[in-house]
Amino acid sequence: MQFCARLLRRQLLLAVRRPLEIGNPLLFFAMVVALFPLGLGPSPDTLAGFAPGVLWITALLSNLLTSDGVFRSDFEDGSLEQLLLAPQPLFLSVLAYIGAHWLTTGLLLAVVSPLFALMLNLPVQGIAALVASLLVGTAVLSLVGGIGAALTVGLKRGGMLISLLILPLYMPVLIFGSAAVQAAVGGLPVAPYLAILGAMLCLAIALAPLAMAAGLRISIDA
Amino acid sequence: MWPIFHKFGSPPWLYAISGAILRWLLPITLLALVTGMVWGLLFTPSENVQGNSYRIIYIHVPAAVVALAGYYVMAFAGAISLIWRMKMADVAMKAAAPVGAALTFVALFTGAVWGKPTWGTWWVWDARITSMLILLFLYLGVVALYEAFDNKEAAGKACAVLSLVGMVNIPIIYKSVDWWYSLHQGASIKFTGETSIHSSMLYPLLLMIAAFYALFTCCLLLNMRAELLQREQRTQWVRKLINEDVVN
Amino acid sequence: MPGEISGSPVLAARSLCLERGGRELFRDLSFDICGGQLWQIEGANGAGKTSLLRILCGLSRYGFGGRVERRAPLLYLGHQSALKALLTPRENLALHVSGDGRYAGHQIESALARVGLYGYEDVASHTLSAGQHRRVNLARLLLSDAALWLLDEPFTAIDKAGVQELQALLGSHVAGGGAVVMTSHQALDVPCDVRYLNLGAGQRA
Amino acid sequence: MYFDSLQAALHMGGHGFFVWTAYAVTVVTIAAILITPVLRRRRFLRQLTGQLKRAQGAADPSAPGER
Repeated sequence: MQFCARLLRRQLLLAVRRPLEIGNPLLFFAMVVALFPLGLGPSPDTLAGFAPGVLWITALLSNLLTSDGVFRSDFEDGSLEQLLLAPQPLFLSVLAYIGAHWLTTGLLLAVVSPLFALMLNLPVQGIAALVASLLVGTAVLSLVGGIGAALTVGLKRGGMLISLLILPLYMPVLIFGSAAVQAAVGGLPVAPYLAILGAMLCLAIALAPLAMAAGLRISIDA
Repeated sequence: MWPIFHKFGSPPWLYAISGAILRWLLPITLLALVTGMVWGLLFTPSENVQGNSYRIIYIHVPAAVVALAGYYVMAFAGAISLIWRMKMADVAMKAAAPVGAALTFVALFTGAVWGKPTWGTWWVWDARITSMLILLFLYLGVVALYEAFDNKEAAGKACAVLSLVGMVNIPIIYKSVDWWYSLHQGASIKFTGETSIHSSMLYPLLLMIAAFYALFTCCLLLNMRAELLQREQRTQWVRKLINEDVVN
Repeated sequence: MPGEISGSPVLAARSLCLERGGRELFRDLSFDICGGQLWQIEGANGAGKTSLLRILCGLSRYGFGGRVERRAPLLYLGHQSALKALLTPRENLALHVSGDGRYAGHQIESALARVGLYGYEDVASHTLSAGQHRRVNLARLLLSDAALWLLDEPFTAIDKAGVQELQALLGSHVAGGGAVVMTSHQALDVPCDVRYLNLGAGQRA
Repeated sequence: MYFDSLQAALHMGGHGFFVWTAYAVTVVTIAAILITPVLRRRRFLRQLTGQLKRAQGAADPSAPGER
């Protein structure tokens, strides 16, 4: 575990050294949210109707945008090969990579999302549910995105392929995530949706690293 | 390890046995398909509610059922190739993917065409049709990933991992789409009331489902034979095979 | 194949065969690597030297026949320098992904000094030259206590003095009971005797 | 037969167009997935046979048969 902590510190240090890169998903989130009023018309009540779905889909897309690069930089300079040769179990080390990715993207998205919720005129009672569902949901998205990243890291033109591979796996998270926010807006209890998201998170934490470890070994060997 | 399991792994034996199976399975499949279609199209009474458009059930439901089963076959073959490192399972997985994708497309197209007369719109976001669409994306994901790798050995392993991940996710996707459909649709109108189907309509449906399963097996074996030749082209048994072909 | 066992076999390879792009690179290659031995893998370009090294260290697990048994921790240095340009040499070594273990600050400094990077410890790596990148990678040889070293062309981009020093290091490692398997196009003058594994011989189209 | 005439079978009370297009697409797809592997295998065999002949031809130029 102590090796995981060191890996996590390394990844966060790398992310901090390039602060602009942390800003990319947030800027992407802001811009896409700004697109929707232009497309759907400025009237507040139509926007309020679409707000939960729009916010969640934008968060999902910005997560997808960044998940491709999780292993790529280490693959290019050879550190990934060293990681595979480390005596520590690979699927724990991979969790450190995904944890760092989540901290630099998912967490920040959740923290910033109330601002965009207000821009889209989301009723105030929905904001707490939005932040909670985003916190749990983006963790699941990062884990599943990691699988796609591990499988396509060795490919020269893997960028577009990763979205085809993992978007179908993102859909259940989107369904329950936006449903949670819609329930909060409608005054219904949010707990069951968050519970299901939590269950997905547990499943993802248990199974995704195994697939990632296998994917990395295959990509390195190709 | 059981001897039969390993014998199944040797390419020439598999090539010969698949040829033998196909020789009698292919005609049976074609016969079953033709009789099922003619029976369903022309000889069953029309349904009181939907009139004759329900006849599409005879190709929509079997295609959907076999497409889903095909994904599990592919994932299972992938698991075998990953765990026991058997090349033949890898070939079976590679062969199953395009056939499954084609059947999913058939299920989707017939579902959409069926929606027009009964629902008035070409595309209905019905729970099962949407899950079928996601299944098609999963299939295309596997096929695209296989093509993206240059080294075919690694491609097979990567697709095995992806199909296993997909297999774990299919029940989640189906349940969440069903749940999503019931949330927004209020009372969920059953698209095709399978259980309440009249016996005279049920028999052709069962025949068609069996015919589609047989069709899937035939296509799988045919694809495997073609794939086997390509992968084993430098071996002796392929050369011997060619010489026999050249001679006769 | 050399039979006498001077130390316990650190690595045992049995009937390795590899085929790439229709060409048979090597077939039925079996050998034991024991402590106190230095192996140099020779062969023309494309003879499969790097592939053999990757098979020995366990990076490639599919696509080749035969078995490899590794009985000691190993250190593999590939073509790439496995160095993060954003981190300083000190951080690169302290937080290295190969999971050897916690290196104390002074260990890192002495290792970097011995590979001629004294004073560069806290300079951002992207300002260093490619040769210096590889030297940071070589510093890991001093830090790690792995018995078996698998080095892929360690002399590339290293100047004359560095090559001399590295050869001395290899000699002392082998003398201390460690084992080295390396690929290189340069002739080695190393204090210990060198065993050659020629892949050219094994290559039958 | 349920329908009294061919014309009625084609018309199917207004739904004929949809039913028949659905069946047509299904039959075409089934034919495609059955035939493509056979064609692929046959084309590959032909190509391999040619390769082998050329290899034999190169090995002993005295071999009979067209060059």
